[in-house]
Amino acid sequence: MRAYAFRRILQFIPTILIISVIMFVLLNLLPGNAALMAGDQRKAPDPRIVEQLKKEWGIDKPVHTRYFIYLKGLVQGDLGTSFLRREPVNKLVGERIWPTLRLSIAALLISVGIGIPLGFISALKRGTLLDSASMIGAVSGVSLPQFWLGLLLMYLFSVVLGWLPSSGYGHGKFANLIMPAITLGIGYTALLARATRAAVLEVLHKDYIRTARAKGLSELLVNWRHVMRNTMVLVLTTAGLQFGALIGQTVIVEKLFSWPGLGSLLVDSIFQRDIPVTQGCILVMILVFLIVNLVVDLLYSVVDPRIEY
Amino acid sequence: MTNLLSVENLKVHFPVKGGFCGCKDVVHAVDGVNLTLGRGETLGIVGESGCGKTTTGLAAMKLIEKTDGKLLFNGTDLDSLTPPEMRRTRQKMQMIFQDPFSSLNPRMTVNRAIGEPMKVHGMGSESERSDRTAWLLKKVGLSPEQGNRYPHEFSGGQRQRIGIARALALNPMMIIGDEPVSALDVSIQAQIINLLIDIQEEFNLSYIIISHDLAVVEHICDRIAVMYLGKVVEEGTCEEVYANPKHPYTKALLSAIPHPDPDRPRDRIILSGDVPSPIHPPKGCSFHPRCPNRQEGCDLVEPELETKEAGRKAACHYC
Amino acid sequence: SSGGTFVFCAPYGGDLFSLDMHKTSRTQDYIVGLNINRSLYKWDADQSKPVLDLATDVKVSADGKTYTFTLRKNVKFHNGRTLTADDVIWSYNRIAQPETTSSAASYIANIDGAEAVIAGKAKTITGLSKVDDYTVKMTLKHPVAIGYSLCKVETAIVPREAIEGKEAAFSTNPVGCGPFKFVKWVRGSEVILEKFDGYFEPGKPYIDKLVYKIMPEGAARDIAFRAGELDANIVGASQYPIYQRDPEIKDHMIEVAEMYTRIIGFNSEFKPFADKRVRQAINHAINAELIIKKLLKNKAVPATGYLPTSSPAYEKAMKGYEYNLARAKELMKEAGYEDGFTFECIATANKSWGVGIVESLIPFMKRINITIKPQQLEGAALGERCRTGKFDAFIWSIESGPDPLETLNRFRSTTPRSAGNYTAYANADYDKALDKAAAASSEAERIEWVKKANRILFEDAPFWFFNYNKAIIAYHPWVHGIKPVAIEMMLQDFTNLKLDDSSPRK
Amino acid sequence: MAFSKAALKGKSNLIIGAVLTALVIGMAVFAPLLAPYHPVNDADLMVSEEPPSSDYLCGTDTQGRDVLSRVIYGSRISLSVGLVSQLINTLIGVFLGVTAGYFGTWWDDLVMGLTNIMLSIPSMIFALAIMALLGPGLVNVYIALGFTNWSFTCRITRSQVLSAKRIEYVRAAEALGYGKWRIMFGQILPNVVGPILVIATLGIAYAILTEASLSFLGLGTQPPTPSWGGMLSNAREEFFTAPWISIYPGLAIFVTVLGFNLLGDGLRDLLDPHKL
Amino acid sequence: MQNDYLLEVKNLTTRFHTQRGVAHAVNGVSFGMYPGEILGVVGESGCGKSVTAQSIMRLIPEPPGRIESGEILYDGKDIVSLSTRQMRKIRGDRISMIFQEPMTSLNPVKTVGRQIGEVYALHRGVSKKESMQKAVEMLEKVQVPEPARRVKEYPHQLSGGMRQRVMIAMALACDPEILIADEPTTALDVTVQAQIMDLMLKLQAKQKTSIMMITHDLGIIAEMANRVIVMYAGRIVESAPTRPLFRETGHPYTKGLMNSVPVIGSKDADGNSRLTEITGMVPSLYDLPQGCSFAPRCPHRNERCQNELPPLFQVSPGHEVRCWMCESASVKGAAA
Ligand SMILES: Nc1ncnc2c1ncn2[C@@H]1O[C@H](COP(=O)(O)OP(=O)(O)OP(=O)(O)O)[C@@H](O)[C@H]1O
Ligand SMILES: Nc1ncnc2c1ncn2[C@@H]1O[C@H](COP(=O)(O)OP(=O)(O)OP(=O)(O)O)[C@@H](O)[C@H]1O
Ligand SMILES: [Mg+2]
Ligand SMILES: [Mg+2]
Ligand code: NI
Repeated sequence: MRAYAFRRILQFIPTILIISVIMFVLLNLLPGNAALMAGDQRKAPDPRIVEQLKKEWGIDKPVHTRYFIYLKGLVQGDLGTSFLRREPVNKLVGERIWPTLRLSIAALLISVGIGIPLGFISALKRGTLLDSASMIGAVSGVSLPQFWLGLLLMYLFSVVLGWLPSSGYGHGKFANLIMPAITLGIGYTALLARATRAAVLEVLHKDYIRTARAKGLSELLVNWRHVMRNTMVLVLTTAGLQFGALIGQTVIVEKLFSWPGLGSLLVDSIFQRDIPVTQGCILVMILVFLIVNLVVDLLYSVVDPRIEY
Repeated sequence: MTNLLSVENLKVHFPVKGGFCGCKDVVHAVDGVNLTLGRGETLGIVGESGCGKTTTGLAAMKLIEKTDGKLLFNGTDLDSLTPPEMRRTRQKMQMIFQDPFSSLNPRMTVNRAIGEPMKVHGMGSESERSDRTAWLLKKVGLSPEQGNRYPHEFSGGQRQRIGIARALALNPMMIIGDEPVSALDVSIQAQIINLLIDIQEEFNLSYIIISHDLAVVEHICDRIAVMYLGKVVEEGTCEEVYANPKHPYTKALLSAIPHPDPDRPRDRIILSGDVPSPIHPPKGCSFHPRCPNRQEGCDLVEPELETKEAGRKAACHYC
Repeated sequence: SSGGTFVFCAPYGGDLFSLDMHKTSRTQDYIVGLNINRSLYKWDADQSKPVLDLATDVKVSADGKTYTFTLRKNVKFHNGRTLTADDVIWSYNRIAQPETTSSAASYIANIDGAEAVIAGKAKTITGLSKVDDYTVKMTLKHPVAIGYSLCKVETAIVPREAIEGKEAAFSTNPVGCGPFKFVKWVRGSEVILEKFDGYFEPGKPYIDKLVYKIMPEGAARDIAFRAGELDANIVGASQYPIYQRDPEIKDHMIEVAEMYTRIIGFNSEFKPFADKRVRQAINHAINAELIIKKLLKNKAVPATGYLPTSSPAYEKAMKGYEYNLARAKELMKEAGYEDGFTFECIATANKSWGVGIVESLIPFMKRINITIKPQQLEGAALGERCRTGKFDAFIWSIESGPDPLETLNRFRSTTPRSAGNYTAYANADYDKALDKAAAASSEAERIEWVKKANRILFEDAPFWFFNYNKAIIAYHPWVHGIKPVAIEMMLQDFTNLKLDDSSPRK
Repeated sequence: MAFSKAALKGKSNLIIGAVLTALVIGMAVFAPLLAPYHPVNDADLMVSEEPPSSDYLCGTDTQGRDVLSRVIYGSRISLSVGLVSQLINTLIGVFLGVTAGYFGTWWDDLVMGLTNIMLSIPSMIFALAIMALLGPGLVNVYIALGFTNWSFTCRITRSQVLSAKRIEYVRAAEALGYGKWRIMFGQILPNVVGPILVIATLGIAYAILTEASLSFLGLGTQPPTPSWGGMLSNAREEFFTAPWISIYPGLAIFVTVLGFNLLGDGLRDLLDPHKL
Repeated sequence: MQNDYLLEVKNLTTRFHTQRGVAHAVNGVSFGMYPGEILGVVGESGCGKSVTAQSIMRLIPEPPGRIESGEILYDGKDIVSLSTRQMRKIRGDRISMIFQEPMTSLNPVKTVGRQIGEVYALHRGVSKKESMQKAVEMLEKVQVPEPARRVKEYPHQLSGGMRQRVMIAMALACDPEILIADEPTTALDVTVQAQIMDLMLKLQAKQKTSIMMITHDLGIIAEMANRVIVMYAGRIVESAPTRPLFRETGHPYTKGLMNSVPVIGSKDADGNSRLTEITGMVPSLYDLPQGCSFAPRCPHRNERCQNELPPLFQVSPGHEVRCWMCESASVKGAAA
């Protein structure tokens, strides 16, 4: 298994390389440039400064030259220097990654904590009102535009009830985490609930469940000992694949809740044409995604002995 | 007269994913099989699950890549044909599959399932084809009106009839049946076996019938080849092989069949262990780990399939 | 007793870039930097003009070209060192160095020898000299009111030892001589400042702690303000009427006409726009006041020309183009565009001067047979297209103060597109008026010439003159001392801010 | 096929989903007949931000346009975004998936490599980059959403084809002398459309939501064309003052996405005989 | 005859209420099992063998299935009316079951040791460790080589025959009185089938467990069963001790079945290999014919067969046949 993990990590390299080329080309094709964004556009741009900055950042050079410079840094683990913030991207991204991870993990925990039991219960009580209600509820969860939901939550919990701070990181206070995590996690919760329900229904049809009943196990024990684990194998597939999407969604949620994570940095830097930062954010997000998927795959072999690496 | 099909030293090895470093294991699914099928003859292939019966059949039809060996069909080397030529040759060699449920495309009506192959091969006009479809359906004991239905509306036995009609549609010379009756109920099985026997006479077909059921094979076949772990271990005419099996495996196999007669003395040879993995077949005679009369040298030297008596071949050092 | 914590917002487009005021050129950064740093002058919001800050006195020579500043003696940097004349000279020199790429370079370009440094031809500015530790002499090329330039936070005086050799660190860990010292910057989230005990104005600032929340999302800001998490908030158009109706807030709003002019620029190379009458017709055809009332909820002042009401060169007598459809049609007919034409207007997603405004023009333009097609772009893309002239028309909010001459210089025929003259406006009379203003010997004369230029610009109508922003800050009742800052409302100096005991953070 | 009462009940998803989507599609098709006003030209600043009344059933927006009419016309954009982008995704995904699954070998490796790369870039971010590159606009939204989200379809199609390939009728077709393309697209594809259809319906829902998110970031469709996402995000500042401007498009998105989700789920249940 | 049945099924009717209609899977089936006997149940696919077995275990999936009526008497109690809790006590302990598919009937994510031990721990209340010891012991009993190592393995690491042995070990762990074996060898190869049959016979001889052996293979019946029940379309059509069934076959369906199975060495001397076939198809359980269900395929049918369902006629002690043709013979039997 260790060899497998190592092999998979090695495979990250070509993936990251290809993505970095795609992204580099895409980003460099964007109209406008960071020099123009250095100041407020309400002021007249100073062409001298614009030219000076372009030279300083090397964006006057041809794309392939720039890419190789970038690649050289990348190989050494250096993501370059932010155009506008004039700081190493490593540092900028490094500061932002934890809030994003915190947010995603909180969202994940909420989803797992709510989605999986919900899916379980509705599968076991399938066909009942509870089942229909929870599934319609779950589908509704994915159907809500995120920022809309976020605003509704903010209004409810901050203005009307005054229970939670409306936005911001709040020095890592738990209260600040709640609403963004819910907003981010609700779609994922719904997804997990549905995936779990489907998986449980599938497992319930398996012959070995009948075997377990034939042994005289109570329903509770059947579910606990035999359904659960096998369900997890199936749920993990969905969970792993969709976690990547979750990381992508932080873009919206972080923006809305002024959350100092990678997502908001990414959006800002795209709009500001701060290519090194954009590139850095994307690569880090992808790396997180790849690692998460690797972990999920390794988890498979833990929950499912049939899979051996 | 030449043989209709001859298979020489057929080998099919499947790579199993070994992964990154490229070191791959192979499944020796078929490992050096020689077979001949005369015109109008029926050859049975029997053996336990996983011994390579299906693979032999598919490779003989060129439906999977073979690793080695030579296939002569009706005098032509199938390897020398271009893909379009090969597709044309397929008209003459047809297949009936084990599972009547999955071998028919659930989205095609019976008429289309039978008619489309003719269209693909450019046989006749639209109306000729539909006439022939109707005629074929009658031949296999279905009514032409049923042609507009979808496979799921038929029972297993009826579907197998449709499969047979489809194979007949192209006027083949040879039909390979891969466990054509195994999935059917006993009472239906008899119907299909009878149908196969009937159409063989009518259309002068050659059959290769693959089965794990020795009784079925005995009923339809002229000759029989017993396979074990990718190899033919015994070959001969049905009468002789059943009456007087030579290879210890054949003996065990025959004795293992439960007989529907409560008074028949039971003298089963119970083999120990399971069929070994075709990834790492045992050295020497592949049957030796389970062989009740294993002797010295069995685990070292691999026996050749050699003629033991006239028309009888077996691969065993001690028989 | 404690002075409490004041929580404010930094609302403009995401995280700060840098707290090194010489290197950044974003308002977002200035909002914070303003309270850390001090310059020679400061903007006096009440009088709407620059006044001395780090200097106690200035002597101007008769030709208006030599300024002699007497510095305060009790100014301490946050690192404890006392500010001297050397710091002033070093700071201005730093701004002038090309590597600094400071946007403030243009503010000091008028000092003798500064141009050479900016162009990289010299190392030090010859026009600056130290008389003694607390006296600086400055000679200028042209006699201008230098206060307008040197009151900006971009021209802050910074301690050399905190910067040299650690430029990068300085931008995230600034040292100034302002009322608040830097504590912490949580990237993307907030900046925390704290009262500087050594501040030169005794007893000030009153508050202990100053927090800026980085909150670009207007709706989120509104919620945070109502929830009491923000002590004050810049008010968006959609919130304005609500706040006006809210009995708790309505008396706690401060308004100012900011020195920003919202315009639609007509590309002079787009054929129909080459005709002055077409441009005037468009100005006549639009009921700007209605748009301001409905879309901006009256959170703007209708434009009566380019220079805003708070500008020293503003003419009260000037009236904007009257909403007069008949006149507009007449002009169109005269110009030969009776049947109209189609043009595309590029815009950002901004609520007050973006694509929404362009949308609202559709029915007005229809009436003079013009089809206007809004095209939404992002800021960077729009900036690029403006600079390269690839547009028919654009809508934007452009700085129009505080120095009216500098403001209007942007539209000289000699100013290239890439330097801000996006419509490529060219009028010899206009240039001449500005030349006269620059050469004027007295302030009054200067203003007269600027007014003239402004009138020419108005008459030529290279723009649709839309409005001047009305900036509003709403604050909670416990906050005292928010000022109407016309140059940019958010540039609030909190030296004099007080919180009373009803503040939840006191 | 094992059917049961529970299966019947499970179909309520499908039915509700189908009804909702049918309603939305009907709304899009008959927009000119249904909408009381023109969504763009009937702007009247004099009646801006009117609350719902008998004249304006859902009120008016800031520009003085009828919200109801804009929601009705907006269905055209939102639906077309969903349908067109998902069509592109499905075409790409299905073509690559079917060929990769059927041919295997190096082509499969290549396609899977590409798919994995696409999967590892969160599609929202890819779409964001493409939209920033192309600028806001309807066609660009089609492109950004249509070329970034096919990897899922591709993977599912491939795995479906891989398992379908093992079913004997494919072998049978080969034995009957069918050509490769005929087998791939004539024999296999019709049998795997089920899961693809499910993914496509869910993808439509996803695309509609993503368009709204892009609008939130100022990268959606071009005004003044009404799109739900655009209406919603434009009105977010009026969320408390004139809630009707954002509530109706929000509801419309919700209902449509819900409809497609339910439809997708229902189809999934319908096509899978073992989910009761 | 004195009733000393260990288990008696009386008039069992089980139906499935599905979308397509009501599947009459089991219709009034009655039979009994003596202690220590092997009762064979044969019939074609879908005739209700498994449903009968699952009804006894009360494992019918509900919904859609339901035991509509009948009694299953075990140990003086009616299983049908037991509480689920009481029923659970019986399952796996007193009555065990093994299934056709050894591949899918074992939980893939648990070691076989745990799965065998689980049932023992459950009914005997022993510790995990003891149950593992029991698992090793049981594996040894079913002749799995190296049981101590095997208990730690997962089902996928075992061959089909091995898995079926594990199933048997699991079923026998608590020394049940009754073992229901639902086609235990159908999925296996002939040589492995022979091994398993051999094993079951040996264990049965030792433990005296009653076995209900469900199969569609007459050969297995002939070799293993003491008594046989032949089912057709949800009904028992014939029941008899093994030898009389094969020698004095009563029901036309049983006869047809025996003739249609190819048997080695039964080819005619002149090489005519046609089999005697039963024409037609099994009737749909959703729409059973009014009279005898076999009537449509029966070569001897008459009008009465089509309209009236024949009862089971006793043709000789312990030999009952559901066919009008046996009506006359039954008088004799009834008198005896
Ligand atoms: N595509 C494949 N890839 C890898 N291994 C294969 C493949 N097809 C068959 N095998 C292996 O080759 C061996 C022979 O398989 P084959 O299907 O020919 O057996 P068989 O005799 O037909 O068995 P059965 O009676 O179960 O149908 C088996 O071990 C099987 O696992
Ligand atoms: N869950 C179910 N839902 C609906 N019908 C069912 C269900 N289970 C069984 N049946 C019906 O009951 C009938 C009897 O099934 P059963 O499984 O007892 O047959 P069997 O004799 O065991 O056949 P086989 O030899 O194929 O195992 C079948 O025709 C089937 O249609
Ligand atoms: Mg096979
Ligand atoms: Mg069964
Ligand atoms: Ni079914």
